[in-house]
Amino acid sequence: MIRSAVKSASELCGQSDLSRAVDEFATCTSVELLQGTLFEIRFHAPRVAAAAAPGEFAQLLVDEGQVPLLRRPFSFSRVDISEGTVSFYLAAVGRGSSRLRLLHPGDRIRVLGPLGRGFSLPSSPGRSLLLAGGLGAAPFPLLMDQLIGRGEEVIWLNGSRSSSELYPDHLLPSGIQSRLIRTQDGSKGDPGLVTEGLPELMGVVQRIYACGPNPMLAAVYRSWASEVAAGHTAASLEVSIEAPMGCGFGTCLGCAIPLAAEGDESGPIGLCCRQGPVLPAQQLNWDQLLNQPAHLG
Amino acid sequence: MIRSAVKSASELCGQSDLSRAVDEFATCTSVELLQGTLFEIRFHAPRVAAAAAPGEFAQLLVDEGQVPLLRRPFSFSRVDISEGTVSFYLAAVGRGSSRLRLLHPGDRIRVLGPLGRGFSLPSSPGRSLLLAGGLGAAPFPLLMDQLIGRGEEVIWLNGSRSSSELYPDHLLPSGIQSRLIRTQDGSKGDPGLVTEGLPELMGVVQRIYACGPNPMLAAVYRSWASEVAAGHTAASLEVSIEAPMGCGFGTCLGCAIPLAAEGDESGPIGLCCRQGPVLPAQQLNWDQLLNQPAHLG
Amino acid sequence: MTMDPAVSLGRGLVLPNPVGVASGTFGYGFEAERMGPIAHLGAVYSKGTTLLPREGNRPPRISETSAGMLNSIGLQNPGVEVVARDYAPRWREWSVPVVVNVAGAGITEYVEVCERLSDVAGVAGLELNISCPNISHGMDFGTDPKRAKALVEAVRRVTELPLIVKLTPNVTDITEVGRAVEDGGADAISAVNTYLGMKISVKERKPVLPGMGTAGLSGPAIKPLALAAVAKLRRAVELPLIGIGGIGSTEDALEYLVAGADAIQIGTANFYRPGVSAEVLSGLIQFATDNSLQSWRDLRWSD
Amino acid sequence: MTMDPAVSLGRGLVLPNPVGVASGTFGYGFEAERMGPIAHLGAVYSKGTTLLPREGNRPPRISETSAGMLNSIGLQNPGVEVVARDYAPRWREWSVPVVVNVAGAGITEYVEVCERLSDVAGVAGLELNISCPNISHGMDFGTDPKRAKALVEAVRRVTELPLIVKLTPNVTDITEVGRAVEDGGADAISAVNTYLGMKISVKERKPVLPGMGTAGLSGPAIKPLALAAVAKLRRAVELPLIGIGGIGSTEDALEYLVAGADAIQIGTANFYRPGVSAEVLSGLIQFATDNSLQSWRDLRWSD
Ligand SMILES: Cc1cc2nc3c(=O)[nH]c(=O)nc-3n(C[C@H](O)[C@H](O)[C@H](O)COP(=O)(O)OP(=O)(O)OC[C@H]3O[C@@H](n4cnc5c(N)ncnc54)[C@H](O)[C@@H]3O)c2cc1C
Ligand SMILES: Cc1cc2nc3c(=O)[nH]c(=O)nc-3n(C[C@H](O)[C@H](O)[C@H](O)COP(=O)(O)OP(=O)(O)OC[C@H]3O[C@@H](n4cnc5c(N)ncnc54)[C@H](O)[C@@H]3O)c2cc1C
Ligand SMILES: Cc1cc2nc3c(=O)[nH]c(=O)nc-3n(C[C@H](O)[C@H](O)[C@H](O)COP(=O)(O)O)c2cc1C
Ligand SMILES: Cc1cc2nc3c(=O)[nH]c(=O)nc-3n(C[C@H](O)[C@H](O)[C@H](O)COP(=O)(O)O)c2cc1C
Ligand code: FES
Ligand code: FES
Repeated sequence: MIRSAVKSASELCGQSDLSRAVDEFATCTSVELLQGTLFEIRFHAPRVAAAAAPGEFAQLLVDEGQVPLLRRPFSFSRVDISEGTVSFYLAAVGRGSSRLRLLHPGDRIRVLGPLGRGFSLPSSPGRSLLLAGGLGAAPFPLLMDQLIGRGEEVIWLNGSRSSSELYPDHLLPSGIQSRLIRTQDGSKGDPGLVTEGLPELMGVVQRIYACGPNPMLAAVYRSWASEVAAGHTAASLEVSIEAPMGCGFGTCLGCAIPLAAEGDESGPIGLCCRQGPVLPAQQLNWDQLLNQPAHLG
Repeated sequence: MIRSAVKSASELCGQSDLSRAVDEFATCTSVELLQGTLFEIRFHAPRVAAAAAPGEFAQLLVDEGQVPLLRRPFSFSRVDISEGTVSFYLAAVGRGSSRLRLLHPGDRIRVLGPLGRGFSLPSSPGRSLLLAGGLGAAPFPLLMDQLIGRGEEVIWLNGSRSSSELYPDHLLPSGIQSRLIRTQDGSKGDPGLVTEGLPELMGVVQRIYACGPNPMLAAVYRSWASEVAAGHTAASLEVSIEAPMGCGFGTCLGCAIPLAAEGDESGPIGLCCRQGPVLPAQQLNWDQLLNQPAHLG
Repeated sequence: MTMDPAVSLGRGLVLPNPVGVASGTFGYGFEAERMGPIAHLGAVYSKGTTLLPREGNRPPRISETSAGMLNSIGLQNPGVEVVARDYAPRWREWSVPVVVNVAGAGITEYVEVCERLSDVAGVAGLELNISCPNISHGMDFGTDPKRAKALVEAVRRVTELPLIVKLTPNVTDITEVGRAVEDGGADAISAVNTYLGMKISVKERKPVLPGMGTAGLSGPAIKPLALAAVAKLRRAVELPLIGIGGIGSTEDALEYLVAGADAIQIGTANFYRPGVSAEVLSGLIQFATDNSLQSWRDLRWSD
Repeated sequence: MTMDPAVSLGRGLVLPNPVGVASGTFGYGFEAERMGPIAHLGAVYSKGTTLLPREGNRPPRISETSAGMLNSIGLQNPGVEVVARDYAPRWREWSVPVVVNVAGAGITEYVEVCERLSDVAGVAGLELNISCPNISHGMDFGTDPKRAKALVEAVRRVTELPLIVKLTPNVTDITEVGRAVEDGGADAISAVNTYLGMKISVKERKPVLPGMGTAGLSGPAIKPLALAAVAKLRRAVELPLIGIGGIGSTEDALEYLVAGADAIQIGTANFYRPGVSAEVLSGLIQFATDNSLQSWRDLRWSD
């Protein structure tokens, strides 16, 4: 595995601007419990809030360095610059997220951000499809906010296994053009996967943003790639992906992601925290991404 | 260090009755912040409360088994059987106690108790001197409660470095006969150490109960021993001592304390959690106790 | 569950289930017996027992670290005579097999202790602790494959009891010692004992624990290390393996079974969670049912 | 503080203070430089560097454990040429000394890498990583005193740069290797690298990390172990010692200084607390002032 590929990851995909990151000792201002284990947690972290852009993430220090040891990465979900707050949308799945759910207003933890590269915003308005599977909804409220603010038309396609895992309507910004709901068990919206009917939608938008489990993203990518190849769409596709993170700022080399040199060709190793978490879909090696174990813990 | 002494620790001093201990998943009902880092924390733990006796302790599981790893021992400070609550009086000194201070009503942790051997209660009423240095006040409110309930006359001698470390009056039960306060800096009560004027007091009581830092307890012991030798008092002296604890119930052998075979003679090793934490002062080897490092962490 | 949860450690020692409690973390079982039921246990491994009674080290003896604890108990125990005479008869009444953990300063002591326990009813097996870091020379056998083998051979000659050898992880290659004790005639291997560690009191500018300040590290902190040791041993020996180190949950126990352990021991977790062994056992059984296991071995990783 | 906080590691390498950042946890320093000031550091120890560029291991590469983390990065690095040509000139502008951590598959590679770096301005010293558990044979030198000595001798011949040798703790007796590299001509010893560990995915019934599943454990979990290793080394060698393992606070750093370290490196803590090194340094200086230290050595435990 010796190859002269390290520099080319950033040449290929660019890299995050670390100089904007601040490690802020933030105060929890609310924990809104939603369905099941889902919740939204908000922090007063004015310096982070002022710099945060859609698709970027923060590293939350749940414990002062013991258990859990590492920070936990979460995408900015909603940001209120005037109040100086950032909100994260998450599920209590493991030790870190479960501890976050038990925070009380007034409790303080360190929030490091913004980190990573976010979604690219259109230079001139058009129509965007925002496609989220399950928790993948997290980064989209902030993105919508900024898109709508720029006059973009937003189509919101939210899928999940069942209605209990959908992103709650009341947290969405106003001004969304159309909302499409899909649940696998049909408990809300149309039954089925988000990928159904996707080719048609792709034809009518300039931009597609997707976030969700890797298999979903891979399916979206394949569908998009064939539509592009067939000339049915010229939309761009950006995806937000996940990798286990040690640092979030490029020094641990732990968040390796397989990049594509050209199309699906195996390319260099990139870093999710610096080349991502948002990448143009064609820059990823999807076969290798899918080969990674689902269980990261 | 081979000697046939292991059994004799319990022969010499008796041992705790483990069958009363319950590991109760207790709900925090209040955290009352007092001066400085001091606080009283209360839990709803009706089964523990029903069994708790003065001088006995509970092992609090601050984290579900990671950091801090071990439970933390605290003496029952106040108990309300009808409400099913136990209260602990403590200072946020290290990781465990600091985490406890951050608990909120409704939070749940495991409380294992009662453990250890407590104070002996008089069979017929008389006069008791309760002597506490600093945090050593913790076990006394419960003891007073029971003594006063049995018609005992209680003299409360509370010393500390400064007034900010004294046990708060409002948490004491009513019915205390006399209250004596000593602070080293003279910020409240008489200036000086609790040991000053002690010989006179010892002459007028049947029982002395003491809890506080080892050097203080040793000074009390020496003073008492010479008064007893001189025939100036026939009062008993029981002290509550501390040792780092792995389990609290006799299996880790971590809480070794030096016992005296006869007087100050070196005796077998005892276990603080089973022969103590309360022992008749003459059963301890005070020279060795004082030789132990103050810093246990 | 249709599957039989029992585990055979060889020479007739069959544990009702894989969940045991580790030496030095459960005394001789009598404290736990007073506090609650213990009949669910797969095995009790007793406190390390020597020929003569030992008072152990002077305090302090324990110190907490990040997700771990250091201990330097120094093998406080009442001596083999008390164990054989007073304790074993009580164990006879139990359904739980009791394995006596044996320590010694040299081959002679090990042999004498094992011999004394050999025909004692109530003693289901012996676990040779060749790895106690808290007495001088306590690790000599555990770090030297040749001496380890000689010790096992010597003990083997005087007892028909199932012989488990408990290895120290403080070696360059644990599989060398593992193979040596297998060759020497051990029936099973338990791995691992504690890791050599130290805690310093900055205030006093010296170690917290007495003597040279070194002590044995146990608890969740060591789990990844112990798991790697068990996985390595699994590839090196045929003997049944008992995995030990930082087990505090069903998930932890399952990790060891996947890594190649046949049974496990819970140590430090007994201190902070006295109910842990019952929880782990019922968790394992639930897992076996949910996953329709035919045997614990189904779990094993085979790359 | 009247005391001079500087620390000499031999052969003219004087660090402005004892607080360095460990190899593999600070890249080549450029990320941290973007995020905040780094001028306070006593030294930067670079990511392990090999002759040719290495892409490292396939993901996943890290996994969290109790108070620790496992990594299996596989020495991803751009190769010595890029380091010498592109990075060193940038380091020349820094006041912080940069020590390049060197790895290799055999003596030849180590020698070539060291030779290439020898006259490069901006490189203050070399740290031989003879202990990386994540590439095949990465530990051969570190576990064999003879080979370790031969390696140091070979490198010594081609460079006048200060030579630090970084030891692995995965050995029966770390002092043997310590003495061997001292004999071989090392100027200082850093101890320790990561501990061999494993994490298992029960769901997948195999290790979380690829290959044989073993990886290097770092973080607070290993502090007691690493501290014991440093204390042992202190009694065995005369060389300056750099203590590494689980340092995340001033108190941790002080523990190492008491145990006998001359300097320290902060590793994993840089990930979760990017500001940690500045805090530890100011904590140390405060401590020195409060305790009227004349030298860091005043702290040393001498039993
Ligand atoms: C850039 C980025 C943005 C993310 N944004 C969100 C978000 O907005 N909302 C949300 O709910 N989740 C998000 N995730 C996933 C989230 O980080 C994990 O769910 C979380 O770290 C789990 O931590 P835990 O302690 O609860 O789980 P555990 O399973 O206990 O975690 C163990 C270890 O695995 C890592 N890990 C576990 N799951 C994941 C995962 N899916 N991705 C990466 N690392 C993981 C943890 O960080 C930790 O190091 C994001 C992940 C990344 C990389
Ligand atoms: C029987 C008994 C009863 C006690 N009752 C009280 C009480 O009512 N109120 C109160 O404030 N304190 C009491 N203590 C002391 C209390 O247990 C310690 O202050 C507490 O454990 C400190 O934990 P920490 O995590 O805050 O400190 P840390 O310093 O982080 O603790 C590190 C380790 O050292 C042990 N330790 C530290 N200080 C002590 C100590 N003084 N005694 C024993 N172990 C210690 C801890 O248990 C832990 O294992 C009692 C101790 C014992 C043995
Ligand atoms: C306080 C204590 C005492 C111990 N005593 C012994 C002993 O006497 N004999 C022995 O073989 N192992 C002894 N051990 C080691 C444990 O049996 C076990 O191997 C080790 O603690 C690792 O498991 P754990 O991480 O689950 O605790 C002791 C461990 C502790 C914590
Ligand atoms: C992600 C990661 C990568 C590492 N890479 C190297 C390396 O390239 N060379 C090296 O000598 N040590 C490497 N190490 C080991 C550290 O330098 C250090 O010795 C070890 O992590 C223990 O210190 P800590 O507990 O403070 O992290 C690495 C450690 C980590 C966590
Ligand atoms: S998370 Fe550390 S390099 Fe990306
Ligand atoms: S605390 Fe474990 S024996 Fe006393």
